[in-house]
Amino acid sequence: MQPIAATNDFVVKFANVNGSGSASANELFARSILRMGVPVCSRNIFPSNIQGLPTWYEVRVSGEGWLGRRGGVDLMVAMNPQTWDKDLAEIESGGYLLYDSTKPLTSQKLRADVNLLGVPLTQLSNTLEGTIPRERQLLKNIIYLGAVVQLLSMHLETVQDLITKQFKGKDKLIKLNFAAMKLGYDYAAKTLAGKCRLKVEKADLVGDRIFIQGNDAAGLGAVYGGATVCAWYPITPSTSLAEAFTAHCKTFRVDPVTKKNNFAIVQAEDEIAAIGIVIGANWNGARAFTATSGPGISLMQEFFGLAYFAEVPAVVFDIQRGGPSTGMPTRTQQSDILLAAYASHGDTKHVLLLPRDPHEAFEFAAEAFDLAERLQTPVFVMLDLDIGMNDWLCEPLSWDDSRKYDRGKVMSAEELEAGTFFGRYTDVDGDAIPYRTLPATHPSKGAYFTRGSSRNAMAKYSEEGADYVYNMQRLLRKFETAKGLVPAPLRRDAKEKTRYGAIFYGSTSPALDEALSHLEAQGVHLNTLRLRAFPFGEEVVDFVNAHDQVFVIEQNRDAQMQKLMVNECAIDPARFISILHYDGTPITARFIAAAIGERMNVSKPKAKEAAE
Amino acid sequence: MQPIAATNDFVVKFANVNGSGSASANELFARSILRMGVPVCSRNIFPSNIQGLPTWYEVRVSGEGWLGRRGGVDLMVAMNPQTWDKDLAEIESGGYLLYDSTKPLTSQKLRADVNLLGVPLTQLSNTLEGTIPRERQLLKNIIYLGAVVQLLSMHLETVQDLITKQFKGKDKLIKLNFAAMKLGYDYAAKTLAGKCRLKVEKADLVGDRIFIQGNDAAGLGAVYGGATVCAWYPITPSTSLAEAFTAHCKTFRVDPVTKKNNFAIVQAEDEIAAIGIVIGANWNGARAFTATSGPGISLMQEFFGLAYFAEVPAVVFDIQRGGPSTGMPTRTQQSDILLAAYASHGDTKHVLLLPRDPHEAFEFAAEAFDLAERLQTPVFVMLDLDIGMNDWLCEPLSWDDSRKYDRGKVMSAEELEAGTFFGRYTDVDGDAIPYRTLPATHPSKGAYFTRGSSRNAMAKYSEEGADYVYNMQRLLRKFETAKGLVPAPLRRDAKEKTRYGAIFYGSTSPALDEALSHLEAQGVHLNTLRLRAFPFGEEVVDFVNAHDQVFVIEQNRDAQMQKLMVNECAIDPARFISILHYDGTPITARFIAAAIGERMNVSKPKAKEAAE
Amino acid sequence: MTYIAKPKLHHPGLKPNKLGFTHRDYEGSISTLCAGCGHDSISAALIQAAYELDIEPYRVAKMSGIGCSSKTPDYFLGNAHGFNAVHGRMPSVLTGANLANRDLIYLGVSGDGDSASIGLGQFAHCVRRGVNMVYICENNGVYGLTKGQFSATADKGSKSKAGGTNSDNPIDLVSLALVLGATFVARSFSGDKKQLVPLLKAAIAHQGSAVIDVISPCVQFNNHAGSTKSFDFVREHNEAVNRIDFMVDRAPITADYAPGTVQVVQQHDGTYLKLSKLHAEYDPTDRARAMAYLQERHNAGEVVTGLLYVEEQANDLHANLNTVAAPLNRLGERTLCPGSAKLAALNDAYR
Amino acid sequence: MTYIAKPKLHHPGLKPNKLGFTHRDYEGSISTLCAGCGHDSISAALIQAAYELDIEPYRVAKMSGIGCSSKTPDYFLGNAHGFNAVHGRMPSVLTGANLANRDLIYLGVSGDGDSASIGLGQFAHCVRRGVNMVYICENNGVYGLTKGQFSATADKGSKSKAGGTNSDNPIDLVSLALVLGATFVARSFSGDKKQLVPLLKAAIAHQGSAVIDVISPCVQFNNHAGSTKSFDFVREHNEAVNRIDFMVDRAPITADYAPGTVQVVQQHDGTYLKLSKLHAEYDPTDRARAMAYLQERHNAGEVVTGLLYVEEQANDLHANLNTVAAPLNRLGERTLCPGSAKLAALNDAYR
Ligand SMILES: Cc1ncc(C[n+]2csc(CCOP(=O)(O)OP(=O)(O)O)c2C)c(N)n1
Ligand SMILES: Cc1ncc(C[n+]2csc(CCOP(=O)(O)OP(=O)(O)O)c2C)c(N)n1
Ligand code: SF4
Ligand code: SF4
Ligand SMILES: [Mg+2]
Ligand SMILES: [Mg+2]
Repeated sequence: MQPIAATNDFVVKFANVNGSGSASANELFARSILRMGVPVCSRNIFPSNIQGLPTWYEVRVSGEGWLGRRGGVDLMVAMNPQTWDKDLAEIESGGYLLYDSTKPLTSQKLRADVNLLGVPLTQLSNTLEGTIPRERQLLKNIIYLGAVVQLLSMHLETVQDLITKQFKGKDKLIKLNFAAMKLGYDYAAKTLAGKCRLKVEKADLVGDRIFIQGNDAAGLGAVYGGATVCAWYPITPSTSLAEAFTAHCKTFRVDPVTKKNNFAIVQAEDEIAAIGIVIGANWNGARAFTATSGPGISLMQEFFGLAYFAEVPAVVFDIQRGGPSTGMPTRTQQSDILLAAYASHGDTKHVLLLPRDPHEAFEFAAEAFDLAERLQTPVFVMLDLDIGMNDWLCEPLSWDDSRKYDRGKVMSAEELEAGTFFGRYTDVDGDAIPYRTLPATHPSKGAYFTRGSSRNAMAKYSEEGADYVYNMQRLLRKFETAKGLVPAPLRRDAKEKTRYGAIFYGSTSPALDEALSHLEAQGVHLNTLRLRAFPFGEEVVDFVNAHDQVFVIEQNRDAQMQKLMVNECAIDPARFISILHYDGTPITARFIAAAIGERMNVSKPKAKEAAE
Repeated sequence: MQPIAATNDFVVKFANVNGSGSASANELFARSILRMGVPVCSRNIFPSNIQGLPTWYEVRVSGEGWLGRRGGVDLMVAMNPQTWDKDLAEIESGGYLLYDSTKPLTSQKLRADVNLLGVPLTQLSNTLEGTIPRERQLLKNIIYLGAVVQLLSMHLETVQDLITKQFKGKDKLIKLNFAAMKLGYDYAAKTLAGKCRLKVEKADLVGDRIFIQGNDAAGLGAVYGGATVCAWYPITPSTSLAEAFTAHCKTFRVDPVTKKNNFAIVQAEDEIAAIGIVIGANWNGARAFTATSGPGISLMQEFFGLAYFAEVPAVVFDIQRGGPSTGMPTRTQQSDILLAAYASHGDTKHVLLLPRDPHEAFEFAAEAFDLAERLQTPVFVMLDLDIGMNDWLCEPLSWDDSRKYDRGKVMSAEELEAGTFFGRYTDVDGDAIPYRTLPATHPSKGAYFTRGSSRNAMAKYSEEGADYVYNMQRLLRKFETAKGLVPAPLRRDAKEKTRYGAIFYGSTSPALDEALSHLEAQGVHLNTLRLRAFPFGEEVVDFVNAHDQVFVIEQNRDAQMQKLMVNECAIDPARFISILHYDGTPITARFIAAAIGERMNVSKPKAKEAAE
Repeated sequence: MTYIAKPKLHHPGLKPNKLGFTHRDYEGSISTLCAGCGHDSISAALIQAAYELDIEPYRVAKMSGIGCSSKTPDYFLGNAHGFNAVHGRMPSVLTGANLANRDLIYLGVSGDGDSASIGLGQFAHCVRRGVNMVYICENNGVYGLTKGQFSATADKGSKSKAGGTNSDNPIDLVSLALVLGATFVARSFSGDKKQLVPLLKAAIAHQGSAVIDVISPCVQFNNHAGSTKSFDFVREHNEAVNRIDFMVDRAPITADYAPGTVQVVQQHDGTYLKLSKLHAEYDPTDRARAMAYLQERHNAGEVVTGLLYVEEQANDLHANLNTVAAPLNRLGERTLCPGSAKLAALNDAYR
Repeated sequence: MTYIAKPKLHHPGLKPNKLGFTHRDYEGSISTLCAGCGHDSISAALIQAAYELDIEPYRVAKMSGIGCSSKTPDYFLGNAHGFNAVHGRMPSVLTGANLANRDLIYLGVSGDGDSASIGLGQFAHCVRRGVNMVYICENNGVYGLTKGQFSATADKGSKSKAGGTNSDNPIDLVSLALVLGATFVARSFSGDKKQLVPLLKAAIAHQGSAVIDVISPCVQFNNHAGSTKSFDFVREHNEAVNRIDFMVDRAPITADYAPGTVQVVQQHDGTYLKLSKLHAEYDPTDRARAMAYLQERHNAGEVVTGLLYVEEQANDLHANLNTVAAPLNRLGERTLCPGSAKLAALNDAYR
């Protein structure tokens, strides 16, 4: 069996135990490769637990620049005995397994077509002087990193630079880490020379791109978008968004003179209180948001209905995870689409934004506040765990300083004083968006009573059917207006003319890009439309009409986005073929290519992953 | 202008102020007509307020037996100055207006084509000896009742019998009411003779039917269905269901010997606690339910997801009212369909039952508990304010004593003791329904841990994609099984062959029946399918395929049931035409006939009511 | 631009306050509550308190939940914005509003069902955060708007109009507020305007979480014999521990009062409250003893009213969050948006 | 049919209890919590208590919410059913389970975030209804499972591992339970098994709402200096008011003890608790004074532990609801369904 030989195109997976401090060593590995100018994408697969359970870190090295998960593993660093069998099974035929050879392999399963790379990590770590057991435990991670760096012919210096940067000032730590690195590196050089044919070769393929997590970027986007109030309740995978907002506020929003905060962040007692605070703050003219995940979206339902019906702005980040119920808290999915789009009882529709990566997460985060205030309604930014909690290689963040916040239709004291007509729910401009006033704007004009019960155009309580219907129909027209304001879907046509199309959104994007090229290589051509928001504009209908069959690729069980398109665009479901991936792991190019290929009768082994 | 002349076919509407005690007098009127063997349907239109705001009671007298609202009013009893203009406007040309003529009409609007029937109610009431003002206020209602009874040539005795029955034992009250009745009756006889050409004529058209509210019937159904635990939180229009259950339990469920209760009813602190109690009780083997309305359904979302995913039975009555948010708490709508069907985050689907009237409310209430335990999932009984809080004339309630409760797949101690295999989430029978055990069934076998997070078939916590997918796909198959268990839709074909169909459900039924006959009279023929449950069986697809165009008649803005059919049956939306009525008043035959007629180009004035 | 509201022209009869507003400038639309409902008296007391404090009517935000009580903000201060949120969730909406603009006066009006049943959690957390507000619970022991079911404040053994008896332990919002660290806690009675108005004024002056539990009988569903929230019952069992005589900006001279009969408390905003002690031993600055006292008197069947606790140096949520003095909703783009240069620098950190 | 569980065969070493069960029969699956987590000690104490009380392991229902603490029911009493509900909602699920079958022992295991933050409302209402249960809050002052944010029980001024300071008032579940009418209230420390086990036994014997707040340090996120929930802090500030020496079925003779050093309390189920007083003046049957005492000592920086309050004649929810003695989940069709004849009669009433 030929050992796999590959340069700048392979997958390394680290199998660890959580709480063992492997994270920083693994991330160091990924960043070092980026420093060498080679694109990587990394994914952290962690348990809903704090210490002692399996965790994996998967790094895909791709000179071609593919950033989605590929599937399969070429080099497995197996540091977790609990998952040995599973990890072994995942390795590609001809792949490599690096393990701690301090104790001889006895009971463990092995595979003839997998090349063993033994490194006596424990033994080596014991040679590190002046260290306590806990430290040696941690340094083991650096030792295997050293070995891997050597095996993949990476630059030791690059890694060392990063270490120096990371522990700036802590010289003792730096020395210790260097020593550990060297132990692994030298051992590999001495005893495993030539055993591994995977190689990282310096290149210039990364450009000015940045390596950032979606939640971090979105939190920063909220700062740039002018959010001043954040109310949240901890829940994986959304917690890091609120924490990022907090950190960025401390950097950018503390008054240099008074040292006072130009922001207010409240960790609420639960999600219901969080959204209540957000609605109260927006009602009172502050840009406010919350970040949560599925369970929070369920709990906030009643408040979403209030904001929709009373027309109060609100921004909600939904970092989707595996549902239903507590589900898979540390796995990714796109399964809150329908609940968010039709949130709350009664007839409602809500605006959704669908960023494809951290770069768009930043942009849409800022954009969301303009939309919420312009439309006076909740706006959901639909992220997921894959974008939110993994470092993605993406375009640098940018901001146009000439850009002004759109605060929407808010009546000023001057206008009121001048006697400009004000009827809170009156459609003055024909776009179905009414004017609002903020509390205490004017002593005697513009005050009104906000309520979730039926009212007339002047905001007076009313049980008249006609008044109710007026507002409900205006809300529908307002949603029509929204179509012209939200980010339009992006169409990309195949090299060759085709009758087949594919629609996708969010974190599926990188895997899909790659899948397309695989399919193209097999002569399968697809035009694509990437959805970026709901409500859908005409582009969706046009795209579907322009093709006989349209694949809809989603990371949920029930084809939720497809249902939404059918419902809202009156499209014949027969036009759609759903490609669904929902086992909680990020969708892969292999899966998409196989699933589409299969349906287009391209012979290709079906991917392992679970799906319909 | 000819005064309207009609026998056993007209609409009387009483316009009152709430808290003025008119309710019992008005109901007396309706029941008296039933006693005369003439069918009536009545609807109570009341405000979200306790005292001083407008309230109406509309009685339709229909010898033909139409039980839906007709629309329009032939005789208006205008007891509320606040709404005089609105009430006047609603009267059919040639109709009648009965008012308190104690003071002469001065400022009030009038209509040339409306016949005035003045009765000096206040003045007459002052002639009642030995009464205090508050009593006289109440007796005014009886006085106008007396007048109406005379004007419609009804039997005074019939009404008197009912009064005697109602105040059994309270002779003074009976005498007082008789006196008041007589005042109105005699005044009308003397001064309004021949002025009114509306007439109730004794007949035998009621049969053994009963006059009952849907909430009352459903509460009774829960008693018959074996519910032992009820947890609820007050909310209009569901409150009377829990109160009815309480009342019927006190009649039927108190142990004659020990005087202890064979039931437990908890008024919870909110809807979240209510559904939590219901889930806990069902988990522990008691049949438990809650009753709520839209806002409660929103709040219960998270728990619905838990029950779906952990597979715990639960019965939920949703008495739908006007949404979104607080909306129109005292108006009717069918607008929680989508939220209930797809309740909670993640991929979920839930069973809905759709009773057409109180009779079916009773049946489906009992049925719901069998389905919930058989399918181990929440079952929603979707009532609405119209069915729930209005007295409907419907078939008597019946129960087959040979019927046995279906407690579903619950393993006994004996089975466990005998070593029968038990794997909580294993599909043993191929119907995707697993077996469950109740706590403390067996000392050492059958215990398991129930959770909302992912698990394997043996109920052990698992973050394995394959385990998760196994359960999610099984849940889909379980939903397929449900299709064979829920009440099937009922098809009724038109006299003549037709390419047009109509689909409807719930409280729309009586109005639709009547609309069909109107349309038929105009040569428009429609086959109909009445949905009785979700998930939908093949019948729905077959029905749609059998017709070119299918009207879907709903009482919501967004055609929610139509969306559900399109989604779940992959039907081309183009096959459907939605007929939507959502101003909060019950849909009328006139509205349906006009809306359908219009689309079939039958010339007919469009109904006043709001719709799309 | 800030205004001093211009008083409208009025009948000569109406006496204007310092700002030139008359009583009428503090009114709202006409109440739709039942004739005689305790809640209407509380609205009247609020109007009186605002008038006497010379508040600019529009610089108030009226927040409420759902219920008859929660409808009342529509019936006072018609020139102020109001927000009738969802059931039991007013505290969070008020908190958000307060965060957005610290300069307004926040009146949170709620009912016992709204606050003690569905809203208990939000009530508790809003109070423990020290949100600067006056939280008024119009407490009638029942759900008025849904026709008279027991609420969580109904006393054990209390009878419903329908004849049922309440078997759950009551939730005493005053004790709860004390446990949760509220810095101003009082109880009053809708029927005692002389006590209620000064309490409301002191609460509005208080710069922190002020909680006032006002027993407010429901004439429709809970004013019968056997109810512990009826007018008669409260009148008979009302035990006021003190009475606020007046509130001034300078320390009043108390020398001329018999020792132990008067207590002077200074609030954070500098105002002084002069309290006449009705129970010599009661000290409204001792939280621990206040709790014990309330428990004991409640067991003795008394309804203790008055200013039950006040912390002289209270802190509010903004102080804890160290927010800027300017209302957050007034901060401009230049303050809020770090701009492109900073972003470019930041990008490097992610390479 | 009811069983007496058959003990398995065991290593001779293991000592069986009255029912012949050994310690091992009360264990569950292996904990996945961090090494040294306080919660694991509580699980151990529960196992010990159940073993010493000779409980049939399977006649217990283990209810919990979400959190590290809420995971623990998986780690004890493996033969009992468990229900890991949703976050903060265990109390309602437990209430429902209890209504369905009054014969089981209900252990409600929760965390401070689960109980005092999102779950405060349900905790309060479950307690005030007198649901017969042992409610255990494994209190570490942080959200462990979400990596160490402050929970609502974190003390004001307490420092987080990240360096932040908590500025909200803490929620003291013990004071809350007292205000809400809990009939058995205790506080303990996961590090003090000698105190905890007897308290758990007494709580299980108690026929009403028993609330035990157990300080249970989070070694991962809240065991540092500056935290008031760390092992060191609690050890240093732990002030036990009493110690349960034993629980017996007959009144113990107390003559031979120095006066004021011993207190005997009889519980509803007949058992007697013998308490050694560590604070002579502390009386665990006086709710009002208990509240004041806790408030004072808390201000003094003490962590008061022990049996803080017990009501000798407690009532539970079933007593209030007057439910039949038989578990509702065992009632058959004949008891539940009135049948067709009654329905026919009823129809007439609707004509
Ligand atoms: C989520 C939700 N549940 C239930 C209701 C129905 N509801 C309206 S008001 C109310 C109780 C009001 O009681 P309280 O707060 O004491 O006010 P009161 O009417 O007594 O003044 C209830 C249960 C609702 N509007 N929303
Ligand atoms: C509705 C909902 N919101 C948030 C979460 C995320 N979450 C899981 S556990 C937890 C807090 C647990 O804290 P605590 O109850 O103190 O338990 P501990 O881990 O400290 O023992 C949170 C916020 C969730 N699971 N569900
Ligand atoms: S029902 Fe009760 S609370 Fe509501 S308005 Fe009437 S009296 Fe007031
Ligand atoms: S994180 Fe804290 S609470 Fe959770 S298991 Fe670890 S030590 Fe225990
Ligand atoms: Mg009330
Ligand atoms: Mg905790």
